[in-house]
Parts: sequence; structure tokens; C-alpha cells
Amino acid sequence: MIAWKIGGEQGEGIDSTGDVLSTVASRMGYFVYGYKLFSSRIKGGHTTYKVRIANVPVHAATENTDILVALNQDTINQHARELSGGLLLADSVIKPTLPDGVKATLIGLPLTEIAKAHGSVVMRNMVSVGASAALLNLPSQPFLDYVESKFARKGDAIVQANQEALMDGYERVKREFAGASQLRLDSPVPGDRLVITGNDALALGALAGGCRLMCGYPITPATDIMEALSKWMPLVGGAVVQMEDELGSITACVGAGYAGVRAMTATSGPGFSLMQEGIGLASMAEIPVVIVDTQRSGPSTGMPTKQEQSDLMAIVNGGHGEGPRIVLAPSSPEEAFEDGWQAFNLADTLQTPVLIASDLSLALWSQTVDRAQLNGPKVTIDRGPVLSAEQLVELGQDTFYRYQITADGISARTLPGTKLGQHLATGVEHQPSGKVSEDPGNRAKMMEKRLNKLKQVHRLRDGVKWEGPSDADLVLLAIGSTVGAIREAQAILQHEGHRVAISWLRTLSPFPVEQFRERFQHCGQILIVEQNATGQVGLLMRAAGVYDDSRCHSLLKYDGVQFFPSEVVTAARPLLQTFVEVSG
Amino acid sequence: MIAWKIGGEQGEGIDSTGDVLSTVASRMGYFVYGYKLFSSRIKGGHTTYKVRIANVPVHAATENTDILVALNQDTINQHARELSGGLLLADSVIKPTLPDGVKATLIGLPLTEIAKAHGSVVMRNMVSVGASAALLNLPSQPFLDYVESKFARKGDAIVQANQEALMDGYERVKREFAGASQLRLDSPVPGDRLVITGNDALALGALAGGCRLMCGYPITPATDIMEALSKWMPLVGGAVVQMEDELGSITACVGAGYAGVRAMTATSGPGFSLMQEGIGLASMAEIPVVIVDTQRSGPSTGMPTKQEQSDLMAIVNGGHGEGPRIVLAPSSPEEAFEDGWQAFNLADTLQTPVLIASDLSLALWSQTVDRAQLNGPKVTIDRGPVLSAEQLVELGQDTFYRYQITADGISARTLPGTKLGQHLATGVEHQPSGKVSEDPGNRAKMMEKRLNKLKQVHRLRDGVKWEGPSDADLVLLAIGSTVGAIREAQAILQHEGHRVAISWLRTLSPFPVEQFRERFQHCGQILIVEQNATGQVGLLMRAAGVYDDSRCHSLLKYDGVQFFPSEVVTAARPLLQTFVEVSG
Amino acid sequence: MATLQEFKTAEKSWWCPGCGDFGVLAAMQKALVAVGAEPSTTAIVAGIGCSGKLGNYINSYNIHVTHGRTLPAALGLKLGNRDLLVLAAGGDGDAYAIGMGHFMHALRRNVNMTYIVMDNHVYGLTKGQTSPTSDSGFKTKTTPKGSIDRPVHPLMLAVSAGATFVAQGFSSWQPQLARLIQQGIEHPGFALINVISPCVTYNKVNTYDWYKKTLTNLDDDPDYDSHNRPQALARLDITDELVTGIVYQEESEPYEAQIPGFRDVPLAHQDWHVDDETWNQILASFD
Amino acid sequence: MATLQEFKTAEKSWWCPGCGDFGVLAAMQKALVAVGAEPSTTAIVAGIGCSGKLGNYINSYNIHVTHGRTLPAALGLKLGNRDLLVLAAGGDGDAYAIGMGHFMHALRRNVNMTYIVMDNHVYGLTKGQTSPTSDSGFKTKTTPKGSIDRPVHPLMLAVSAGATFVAQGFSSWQPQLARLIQQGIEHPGFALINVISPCVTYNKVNTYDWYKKTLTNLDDDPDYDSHNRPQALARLDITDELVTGIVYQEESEPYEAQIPGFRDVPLAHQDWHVDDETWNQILASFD
Ligand SMILES: Cc1ncc(C[n+]2csc(CCOP(=O)(O)OP(=O)(O)O)c2C)c(N)n1
Ligand SMILES: Cc1ncc(C[n+]2csc(CCOP(=O)(O)OP(=O)(O)O)c2C)c(N)n1
Ligand code: SF4
Ligand code: SF4
Ligand SMILES: [Mg+2]
Ligand SMILES: [Mg+2]
Repeated sequence: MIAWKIGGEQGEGIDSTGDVLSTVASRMGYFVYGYKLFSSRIKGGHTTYKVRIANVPVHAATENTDILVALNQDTINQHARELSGGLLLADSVIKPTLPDGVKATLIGLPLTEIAKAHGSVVMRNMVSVGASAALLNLPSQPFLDYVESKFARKGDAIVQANQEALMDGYERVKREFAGASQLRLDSPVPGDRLVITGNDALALGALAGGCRLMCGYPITPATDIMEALSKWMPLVGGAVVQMEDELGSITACVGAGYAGVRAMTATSGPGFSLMQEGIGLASMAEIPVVIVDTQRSGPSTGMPTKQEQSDLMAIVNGGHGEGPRIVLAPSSPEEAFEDGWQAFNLADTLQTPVLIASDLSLALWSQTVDRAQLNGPKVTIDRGPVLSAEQLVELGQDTFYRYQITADGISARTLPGTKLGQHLATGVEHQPSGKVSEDPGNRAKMMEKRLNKLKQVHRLRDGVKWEGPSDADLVLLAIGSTVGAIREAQAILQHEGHRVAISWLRTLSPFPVEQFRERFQHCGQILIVEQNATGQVGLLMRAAGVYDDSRCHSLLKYDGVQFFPSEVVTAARPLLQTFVEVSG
Repeated sequence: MIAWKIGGEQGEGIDSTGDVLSTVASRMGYFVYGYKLFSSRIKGGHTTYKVRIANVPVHAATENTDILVALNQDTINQHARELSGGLLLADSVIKPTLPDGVKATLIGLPLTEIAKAHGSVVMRNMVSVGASAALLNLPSQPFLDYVESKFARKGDAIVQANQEALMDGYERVKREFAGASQLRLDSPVPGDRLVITGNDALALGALAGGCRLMCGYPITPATDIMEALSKWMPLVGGAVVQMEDELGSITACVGAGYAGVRAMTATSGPGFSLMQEGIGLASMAEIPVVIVDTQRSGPSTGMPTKQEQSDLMAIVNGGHGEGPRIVLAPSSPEEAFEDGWQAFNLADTLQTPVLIASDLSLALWSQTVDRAQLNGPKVTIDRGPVLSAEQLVELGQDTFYRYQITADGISARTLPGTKLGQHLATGVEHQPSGKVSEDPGNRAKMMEKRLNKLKQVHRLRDGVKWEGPSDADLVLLAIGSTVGAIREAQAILQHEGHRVAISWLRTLSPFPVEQFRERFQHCGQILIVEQNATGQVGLLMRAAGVYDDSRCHSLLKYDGVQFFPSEVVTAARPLLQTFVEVSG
Repeated sequence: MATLQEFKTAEKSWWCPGCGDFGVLAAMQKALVAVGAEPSTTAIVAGIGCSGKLGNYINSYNIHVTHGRTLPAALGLKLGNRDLLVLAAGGDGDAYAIGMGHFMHALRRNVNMTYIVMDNHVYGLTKGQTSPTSDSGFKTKTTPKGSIDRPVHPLMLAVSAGATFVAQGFSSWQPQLARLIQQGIEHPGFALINVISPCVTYNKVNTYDWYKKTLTNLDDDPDYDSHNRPQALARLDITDELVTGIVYQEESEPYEAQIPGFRDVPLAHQDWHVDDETWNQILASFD
Repeated sequence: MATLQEFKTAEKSWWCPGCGDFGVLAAMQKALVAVGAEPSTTAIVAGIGCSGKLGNYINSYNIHVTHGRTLPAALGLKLGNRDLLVLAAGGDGDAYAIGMGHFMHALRRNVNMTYIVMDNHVYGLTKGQTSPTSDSGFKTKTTPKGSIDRPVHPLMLAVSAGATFVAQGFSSWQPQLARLIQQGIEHPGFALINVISPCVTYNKVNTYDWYKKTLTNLDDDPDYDSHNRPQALARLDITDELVTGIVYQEESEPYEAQIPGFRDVPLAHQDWHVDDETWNQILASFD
């Protein structure tokens, strides 16, 4: 496992450097996890891109770095301390100096100058990649192949210039700093894999699940979903509409859901707050719709480019009144893909809004995924109970009862265009026929009908995941991207000889009470690891009546930085000691 | 205690009939509680107005009726069953018939005809009032005085015609149905009292507390607040602005709060959902603002004219991210008045949004209040820490640190216009100076600073009210207008010999944990009575860690009809029996 | 082809006797018959207000949304199934206060639908507050001394915002109103029909009589050319928008005809499975 | 009287080198000096976007609100303290997409404030999607085949919506821009200054050079009368709004001067206690 990081100013090509490295490493058969530090500004401002490379799956951020590529002294000052004996590759034009007390091998190369020699300063990323490849002791050919495929469309000259820049960096390190790097990755494990972010995986899942209309409004860190679908929708005959705001986005999706098309919107906190009213409409009129909230640091505008999981209360029950909402929480690109399509099946079968609680780290950071996990053409599409004109004729009623009271609360719908299926779908309380009604008896029945539908969710989906012994002394519980950190923490703790399990919630609402109870009945302490200040996962557990004061502990982080496994380990150890002491 | 009810079609003058009766009864020294049944339409549709009159305070709706005034047969069909031996006064033009099995004395009077004889059908309300007064065995003079004062501005002819119509109704009953009514109220208890709704009391409180700007958008049942302030603001030099929507309303109030004026908006569920983003801005930028949510049946448009308490989760934590919110819950006009002004003191001292969770029944139904309880000129105004230019000079800093970290989280502010006090107030995370910052250390401190402020709330205000023995066998717990029903239920149960207390929450957020624990430590069972389907007060208790599964029970109602004391009594009795059995 | 009767529902209307909305409903039903619409392929999106109850009285697919959001819902509905005849309807508050942003953007987007605004210059359902089209000086419970806002001029705004079809009708002038709605439906793009629909309960100023005195009918002016934008703007300015008829129209290609790759088969009816070839093409960018 | 230096803050700007917003900031500061403003009595409301960061760089009272809501915040701020000089500023997305409804209503309300829209025809801060003023055909990540929306015409809309002062400036033409902002501030009502402020990173079409070629300056046309509404509308139509200068202005009495009973002393400075007489007068209706 090697951790490589590059740092410089925003707009200096940092992103593409990291992208090249992770893509090539993945193609070679390694697993990668790549993540950035960036600000809510376009050019300037410090930014870093870190790539962890290993021959086993990697899902989390860490603190230490093996190779740091610095395009400015600022990067060295801020990050050299992470090196602890590693390699610092710096552009010699900045006259790099190591801060006091930092141990690292400084490798100065005129990155900018070399790039210019090959034609342009923008090729500095290729020089950096080449030099990095040499330090990683990787062969150069896969990088050259990548450059060829990436720039093929731009012509041979461009391909060649980039390849030469890359090789120049590669060879200078091999030549001038031979033996400087002892780093070596274990053998790759070839496989058919992709490098993908949670946002892209979710968009893929939606597309595979039949989403054919996306109405959205740009917002970090959700915009990628709209951008990805903007590229893909023309291929499948669907549409993306950039709306005037999020009020429009959600309502357009509700209108589309009523028409029978699978429609989705994706936003982050501020936009999500604006959607609360529209989501309530979908709950009340029983219209399928899918809403993604890729959470970021709040409240208000907060820190738009920083990680947080603090919209959970708003997502689960932030609308006025009491309408059914289903809330899914993916923790990896694979699960984002799965939720992307399952959300539509749930929305159609239960005729209610389905919300996906994603978060910035899951949304934006790319990681290795088996291609087989993203099998779009194989996805099942379940449109739920929809009646055709023929079926309506068979039914032989003179009115179509859109909101017929049924045992499970689910009533068949008709799509506009279907003969005899006309009805009123309204956000006002209504009778089974759809007609507005203020009758108390009807009201109570309708409330129960709608809320009852949620009981079906756990039948359709496993709400609580678990890895490790069922009678573990400690369970680390998380949601979203934090699952990557607890998984790595689990490995460390197990390595130390502890019996540790991890668990994560796949469905936040309705809360999977039974499944939770069953999973957690034999274990010891529970450490809830979440990225917010008020312990919202804990609050959801309390509301569900499964929070056990004697066993539950909380590890919160709300500084905008994603969890490191080491932090979880540090918080976990005392709990394990307690256990050992008590039982020992 | 007498219950009088009138029923007919919307737009037929039902409202004014009830208003006259309750106002005159109050002036005579009786306590009244008047409430309506109405639909979300303007004319047509069944409506009733019920007035309970007694010589002790009345705070709740009940099921039975002593006198029913029916302007149409529909009213008789729907409500005669409530009479159980009472009096049915019906317009003889409708040829009234009693439904099978209903026992009541039918008193037919040509109400419409009499009215026409006195000049116009609109005077039917006066005829009905006169006839009702006679059936109530009340003197006629106070009614005549009322008519005089009410119509004085319209001229003598109008006064006289109305008085004559009233007396005609009065005397016909005395003459033609002498002895039909044995109803008699106990002696009145003269006092200086008013008849007022929660909405008006809240608006009065706000005005008294220094609210000088109201920005709102009409919505049932909140509009009265804006309408009342529209009348009053010109008297105090303030303004009411009818905005284009609720997004505008909340943001205008935030802008005004920044300017240093006390600004308020009032809405109901749908509008409240739209305000979530703006409330978050106020939390983050630490700007005082007051928001009223007069809850109604949700979700979505729901039943706009029906009672519910189902926005609590949205009010307490419906915004994205985690910003401090203070949530008050008045249960009577007196408390609505108190919260009206206290909200502004809290908002100014803690520099954060203050939300008032009202409900339709509290908002719209009028009841008797001692004038001394609404003493506007005596209200204390605490503007919280605001620095003047002179104080800034004394401080001698070159930058003003608007968001200085302090022990209690509260930092002094400056109002625009103050020399040397310039700063940036932003919804983006910021340093103590107000400058934008994404630094993790700063972020964590700022989150803690803002959330810490909430600790002050319980010092400033009693969050849990209690009436009855502290070691009661059963406590009825409620919020808002439901407190009226539990208070009456308590009286009934105590009368039956049970030891019953009632308690209600005055502050919903931050939850008054300590006070709650202290209050509830010695009591037995707890019945939480609330008007929603998911038990939101219970959920708030669970989140606060004070929900005790072994003692807590829930009585929920979500059919749009307010609680009747009898329903509470019925649900309470088994719990008291359990107690008796267990302990006996 | 459906008859007028087929477009009616059994429900008794909740409007006050004499409300202008009755006329709007009737004209809409007539227009639907005139264009040969079928109840099952007609979809109506209604807003919140007295006006918004209109959908309850038409036999068709109806969705009654949140206040001010008819147009985004109608957009989704039409893109979801482009074979539907889509109508949106709501009040002046719904359209021009809370819905103003969507209105402006719907005009420039030009999705094929017809928008009927039932303009009574007041908020009816909330019991008579000023609306964006209320005259200055109009007294209501929120403006006891008279409104100090200057009214919104919806027709002028629509034309300025790039509307391709703008008309105004009057609830009492049924034949013209039905014809305007019909023409709006037949227009291949976004059609705005602002309908003067008096509120007999809360607006005692802009009454039927008042309109009969002040409205002029563009149909009666042989010189008026509804294809001439500057003329339209000028006429609206001079008349303070007190006109009926087609104010402005232009050739238009609807939005949905321009969406890249958008198919003729309605989205709702397509087979949503993605084939292997397309899938692999998409995944290629993550290799 | 404050100097230019006094309106600056020590903070280093977060804009890309060459961004048009630098010019807008500079012109605003110049205009503030020109009108004799003081930092302590100047209040700026900024929106969310690259443009919205402007408030961070002016020494004055600044409130940085949510996306699209500058104008309601500015309304509250001005009514809260009518002695303040109130400026609102934001991007074209902030103003004409999510903020469109407020924009239309601010125009008709006419509170005394100046609204500076930094129009770069693109969403800068979210990394280059189409904005409401983007040209048709503009290619971005959300419109890879080119935008099919027709652009909003903010000046035309403003004039139609009842604006009392409408101007357009260009970030590169400093003297004119500073003068326009100054005139906007001096106008006793709502003043819109749409400023062409190129985004050098995401808009490679509407560049400085492009504008220098296409913009015409109304100041250079001796026949142009900014008090003539029909002429203004016509000119905007012909030029596709590619003009700078005062497009339209009219005499105006601001909203706050018309509020019944509204006092001259700013609300924020009044004694808020209600006296007994007023109180009893109010309570009389509940007797
Ligand atoms: C978000 C929201 N705000 C406010 C309301 C309350 N409301 C219902 S109808 C209406 C306005 C009615 O006026 P208009 O649109 O002109 O329709 P009309 O009743 O006059 O036909 C309002 C403000 C609401 N339902 N939702
Ligand atoms: C409610 C909400 N939706 C979306 C966003 C994300 N967002 C931030 S700035 C922006 C638009 C920026 O464009 P513009 O207003 O033109 O400003 P510019 O950056 O071009 O100056 C958006 C959509 C947000 N902050 N809040
Ligand atoms: S209140 Fe006015 S708009 Fe509403 S139904 Fe009655 S007349 Fe029509
Ligand atoms: S992205 Fe564009 S608008 Fe934003 S700072 Fe850079 S140049 Fe300016
Ligand atoms: Mg209206
Ligand atoms: Mg922009």
C-alpha cells in the first residue's frame, strides 16, 4: 500500500495528474482510492490530490504519505510532516526547503522547466506522473499506453509530446535519483475494473434503472450527477433539464413521476431544504420520485467543498406534516449504483418519494470497482402496480379508485394516456377516488394507508449490513463514506487481536428496527461513527427505540475533514479495554 | 357551563352570530371558548360555530351541545345527536325535522323571515342571537348595548334595525316558548377581560416586544397575524410587507434582523417548508429573527382548515446542516402573547432564529383572557449585546470581531450604521472576524460556539409547565392547544378521585432535559397526548433521552379534529386502573 | 371525439355563485372539445387557490400541485409523455407571485403546453389579500390603507420574456375565450392565456361591470397584427393591458423538439433497459 | 468623506486572474466615494456565486445571503434602517434563475436600493454550467450539445416590469461603470445595473474582445433619451441588449416613502415600547 499526494494551487493541473496516476494504476491491476482537498473557488488556493494504491481494495483516507509531489513551498510546509521518512518530489524552481524536524528524501526536479522544454507548462502533470511512476518503481509502459489512448483524438504530435514529457520525468528520476526510492507495491491483481466516483456510479445506477428525466440545478458536490446524465441521456433518448431552481427541479420530477417516467433530481443541503415542500407533495399524492442529497458541510452555505453527514434529520423528517419517505444510504460506488436503480423500483412499487443520502466524500472521490458490480443491462425494472386500459375494463368500475384502501396501503395507478384511468392526484387530503375530502374518518384511513406502505421496504431490501463476528466485542457503526474508514479501522483492530465487527445502515427510513435488533443482539459495545455535531445516526436510533445507553458510544467529527481510520481506532481502543477489563 | 352551537352554510353569517354571543357573554363576566368547523372554500359548504360559556375559564372543545341553532336541515342531521335532551332552535323556513332517536326540544322560529321584516336577511344573525339569549335565560340589555357600540359608526338607523331584530328573536322565544329552556348559567364573575385568538394574542405580543417589521405571505391559519399587524403597524411606525412568497418573507426578515430591527414572519406548513433554507442562514450568520408556524393538517396542502401538530420535527430540525434553533410552544392566548415578545428577546440575546410552534386551534379559536395578562406597555425589551461606536473605540481593536469565541458562545454585534463596526455576516463558515474560512480547527470551534448558545435558553425561560401533584399517578403531557383538553380531562379524572397532573412543554428546542427530568421524577404513568400520526412529542423526548418506555404511553389523533377532553379521559382511565391494580 | 359532457365530472363545484372561474372552466371544456381532445390523453396541472380547484371539475388526468409550481410540474409531465395534451391552470397569486420565477423561465423554454391564469386581482382562497395584479390603492385586510405596490403586467412581461403565444380572455366572453384557449392549445409551444375571472366575493373594484366598460377586444381592431411584437408591446402599454384577444404570437418550435436525442416515443412508454453496447460505451470513460 | 482606500479590505480576492468581477468591485468602490458614502452607513447584500464574494472585499456592512435571495434581504435591511445606503450584488444565475421571482417583485416595489448584477453568461462558482443569460447554443457540461433555452433579457424584462432605473455597464469600461453605479445610488428608488463581467475561465464565447466588438455605448448617441420607455424597449430589441449606459429612468418615489405611518427614524433606532394609549386603542377591538 502506497500513498502518493500532489499539492499546489487550484487550476494548476493537480487534478489531471492524480487522475492519470490512479487510472493507470487501476489498469495495471491495483486498487486505488483518490481524494482531494479543495476550496470553493476556481483558481488559486491550496489544493491536494492524494491517491492510495494497493493490491487490495482501499476505501478510506489516511494521514500519512509516502510520496509527496510539491508544486509550491506551501505544499511542503503544510504536508511534509505526513511523510515520516518518505519521498518529497519538488519542482526545483520553487527552491524547496524541508521544514525543521521533517525527515524525508528531497528530490528536486525542474518539473516546470522540463514541461516547457516539451512544449508547454501544462505538460508539467505528465512530467510529475513520470517522475512519480519512477519513484513508485512502476514500469513506464502502462503510462505511455494511457497517454496514447487519452490523446489519440488530438493527433500524434500531442501524444508524442506528452509521452516524451512523461518519460523525461521518469528517466531523470531513474538516472539522477537511482535508489532513492525503496517503495515497491505488491504484485497487482489483474481484473476487469473501473475507477469511479459515487456520483458517477449513482448516475449509472439511475440510468440503468430506467431514469429518463433528470431535472436539476447545479450545486457542489451534486452537479456531477447532472453533468454525467447530460452526456448519457442523448444515448438513451432521455433528457436533462437545468431548471431555474430546486423548487422547479423537484416539482418537475413530480410532474414527470405522475406521467409515468422515472425522474430524478440531485442536490446538496441548500437545494434540499428548498425541496421539502415538493417532496411532501409526492408523499401525499403518492407519486414516485427520486431525490439525491449529496451532503456537504452545513448549515446554510457552510463549507461547500467539505465533507459532512448532517442533513440526515432533514432528509428523514424535515418536511411539514407526515408523509412517507424512504431514505437510502449508499456507502460505496457499488452501493450508490445499486441504490441508483433500486430507488426507482421502490418509488414505483410503493408510490412515494425515495431519497438517497449521499455525502461529499462518497460523491466525489474515485475508487476501484469491479466492472461486474456495475452491470446496467442486467438491472431489474419493477414498475409497480400500473393498470392498463384493458385491465380497467375488466375491473368494470365506473370510477377509477386511484387511492383505493388496501391491506398494504399500495393502490394501483394509471398513467396519463390510459383510457378510463382519469383521476385527480392532489396534495390535498382526498378520498380513495382522489376527490378532495375533509372527512375525519377518511383522513385517518388515508394517513394510515400512506404510512403503512413503508412497512414493505424492509422486505425489499436489507437495511443493516454487517461484517465480522456477530458476537464481536465492539461494533463500529457508520453510514455513507465513513464505512470506508471503519472498515479499515476494523482491520487494524483485528490485527491487534480484538474481535471487532462493522455495521452500516443501508436504509435510514423507515428505520430497519427488526433487522437492527437482530444484528446487534449478540455484540458488545457499539461505537457510532458519524460526521456531524449532533449525532444524527444516534438520534435516528433513539427515535427507533434501538439506542441502548449502556452500549452505545458516539464518535463525531464536524470539522469538514473526512474520518481517518486511525481516529476511529483511537476512539475504539478504550472501549475494547473496558470490555477486556470487565470480562477478564 | 353551557354549550351553544350554530350551523349553516359558509358565507351565511354564522361567524358573526357566534362572535356576538361570545363577546357579549364575556362582557357580562362569563368565560367563553368559541370554535368553528369550516372548509377550505369561501361560500357554501357546511360550517358550525360553537361557543362554550361558563363562570370558570374554558379552554377546550367538547362533543355535546345544549343549544343548537340550525339554519339548515343538514346542521340538524349532522349535529342534533350532540343534544341529548337539549334545545334545537331552527329556522322554520327549512321545515326542520328531528332525526330518529334524537331527543331534543324543537323550537321553530322564522328567523329569515323575521330578519327580512327588519330590513335584510343579513340580520338573521341578530334574530338568532336574540333567540339564543332568551334560551340561555340571559338579560337582553347587554346584547342591545353591544349592538349599539358595534354599529354606532354606521348610524342610528342601522343600530335600531339590528336592535329590533335582536329583540324580536328574544321576545318571540320568551313569548312563544316560555319555559322551554331550563338552562341557566351560574352567576358571572365580573372582570376586565378580552376575547381573543392565539393569532391575535401572538401578534399583540410581538408588537409589544418591539416587532416593527412583518414580512409575510398569506396562508391559512396564519394570515390573521399579518392582517392584525397590518392594522396596527401604522400606529407604531412599523411596516407589514406582503411578499411574493415565503422564501422572500424569511429572507427579508433576516435582512431586517441584520439591520437591527425586530422582524417576524408567520406561516403554516407549506410556507414553513419553504423557509428552511432561510432559517439556516439566520442560524449560521447569527441573525435574530422570529418565525411562527401555525400548524395545520399536512403533509403538502393537506387539510388547510383542520387542526394538527405535525410540523414539530420540521420545526425543530428540518433544515439541512446543524444550526441552532430555539422553538417555543404556546398553549393559550396568554402564552402566545408571552412568546410573542419573549421570542424577540431570545432572538436578540442569543442571536439566532426563534420559532414559535402554534397550531390551528390555538391560532383561530377565541377565548377569554384577563386583560392584565396582555400588558404590552410593561413588556421588557432586551436587545442583547450590541456595541455602540463609543464602545468600539474603547475596545480599541482595529478589526471588529463579530463572531468572537466566548464562554457562552454569544458575541456582541454591531448594527449597520455604527462607526467602526463593519463586518461580514455570512451563511458560509467564517472566522471570528466574519471572514470566510475552511480551516478545520476554526470550523469545529464555530460549530460549538453556535450550538453552545442554546444552553442559555433554559436559564431564561421555564421549559416545562406542571399543574397538579408532583407524585401524580398519571401525568397528561401535551403541547399547544391540546393543553386545554388535557386540563379539562384532568378535572374530570380528579373528580373521579384520581391523582392526575398535567404538564406541557413551553420550549421544544433545545429540549429542557433537566427540567423535564426533575418534574417527572416522582410521578407514575405518562400519557402523551398529541395531534399527529407519528407521535412527534414522543420522538422529541426520545431524542432527548427522557422517554421512558415503561411509563410513557401515547394518545394520537390525526383526523383533523381537535381533541375532546372525553377522549383523553377514556384513554387515561385504563392507565390509572393499571396503576391501581399494580400498587393495590 | 369526446363530447362536452365527457369532460365534466360529477363533483359539485366549491366556487361562490357568480365566480368568474365557472366561465373559465366552461370555456376550457369547450376548447378541449373543439380541438378534438380525449379525457384520457389530457392532463391538467392546477395550482393552489380557488382557481386551482378547476382540475377537480374536469374529467381528465389531473394533478393538483403546490402553490406556484404548476409550470415545472407541467414541464415534467409533458417531457414524461409528449403525447399528452398538457394544460396548466392557476390564479394570479399562484402564477405571478410565488410562481413568477417559473413563469418567466417557462416562457423562454417554450415547452408545448397551455397556461391558463385565472386572474381576479386578489387572493381568493385565503380570503381577500392583494395579489400581484391588484391595482395600486386596492384595499384589503393586508393593505387597509390601500396597496402601495404597482401591479405586475403579465402580458407585457410575457411578451418581453420571449413568449411565443400570449392572449387574454374574459370569463364572461365565452366564445372568444374558448377560441383563445383552443388556439393556445393548437400553438406548438408555450401559450399563455391570462383570463379575467372576477372574484365576486373579495374584489368589489374589478367587477364584471367594470371590465365590460374598460376592456377592448383586439378582434374588433382590423389593424391589429398579433405577429408584430413592437405593436403588441405598445398596445399593452397604452391600454394598461385591458384588452382581450391574441396579443402576440410567433412561429415556434417547442422545447421538446430540440432536446438532443429525445425520442418520439414518450419517455413513459419506452423500454428502459440499457443495451450492452450503449452500456459499454458509457463505461468506457471509467476504464 | 471616505476615501477609496477606506472602502477596501485587507482580504486577498478569490477570483481568477482577469475575472471581470475585479472591475465591478473597483467601480463600486469608486462610486461609493463619488456619492460621499461612509463604510459604516453602507450595507451590501451579496448572493452566492463567484460574484457573491464581492462583499468580502468592501469595507462596509456586508451580509452574504443564500443563493438568489439578495433582494428580499436588501428589502428587509433597507426597511429596517432607511438611513443606510443599500446595495445588492450577485451573479446572473443568482439574479435571473433562482432569484427571478424576487427580481420581478423588487422592480415593481421600488425600494430605494441599487442592484448590481455581475453578468458573465455562465455559472462560475459551480464550474461552468449554462446560466439564464447564456446564448442559445452555448456548450457547457450540462449542455454538451449546446443550450436549447433562449436567453433571458434582463434589461427588457426590467423595463417591462416597471423599473424606474435600468442601466448596463461593462467591467472594462471603468469610468462609465462607476458613473452608472453612482447614478443608480443617487436614484431614489430601485436601480438595476446589469454589468457585463466576463468569466475568463468558463466563458470562451462572450469574452472581453467579443464585447468590445459588439457593445454600443448609449452615451455616444445624442438622440437616445433614457426617459422614453418605448424608445428604450425598441433599442433593447434591436441591439439584443448589447448596449451600455442608462437604458431607462423615470421619476420615482421609493416604496418606503409610501408605507402608511412609516416613520423617518429608522426602525432599528426607534423606542419600541408601546405607550398605554396606543395599546388601549388596539385592545379595544377585543373588548
Ligand atoms: C407555499 C404556500 N403558501 C401559501 C399558501 C396559501 N395560499 C393558498 S391559495 C393562495 C393564493 C390564492 O390566490 P390566487 O393564486 O390568486 O388564487 P385565487 O384563490 O384568487 O383563485 C395562497 C397564498 C399555500 N397554499 N402554499
Ligand atoms: C439553493 C442553492 N442552489 C445552488 C447553489 C449552488 N450555486 C452556488 S453559486 C451558483 C450559481 C453561480 O452562478 P452565478 O449566479 O451566475 O454567479 P457566478 O459564479 O457566475 O458569479 C450555484 C448554482 C447554492 N449555493 N444554493
Ligand atoms: S372567493 Fe372569489 S375567487 Fe374564490 S370562489 Fe369566491 S368568487 Fe371565486
Ligand atoms: S470562474 Fe469565472 S467568474 Fe469565477 S472567478 Fe473565475 S473568471 Fe471570475
Ligand atoms: Mg387570484
Ligand atoms: Mg454568472
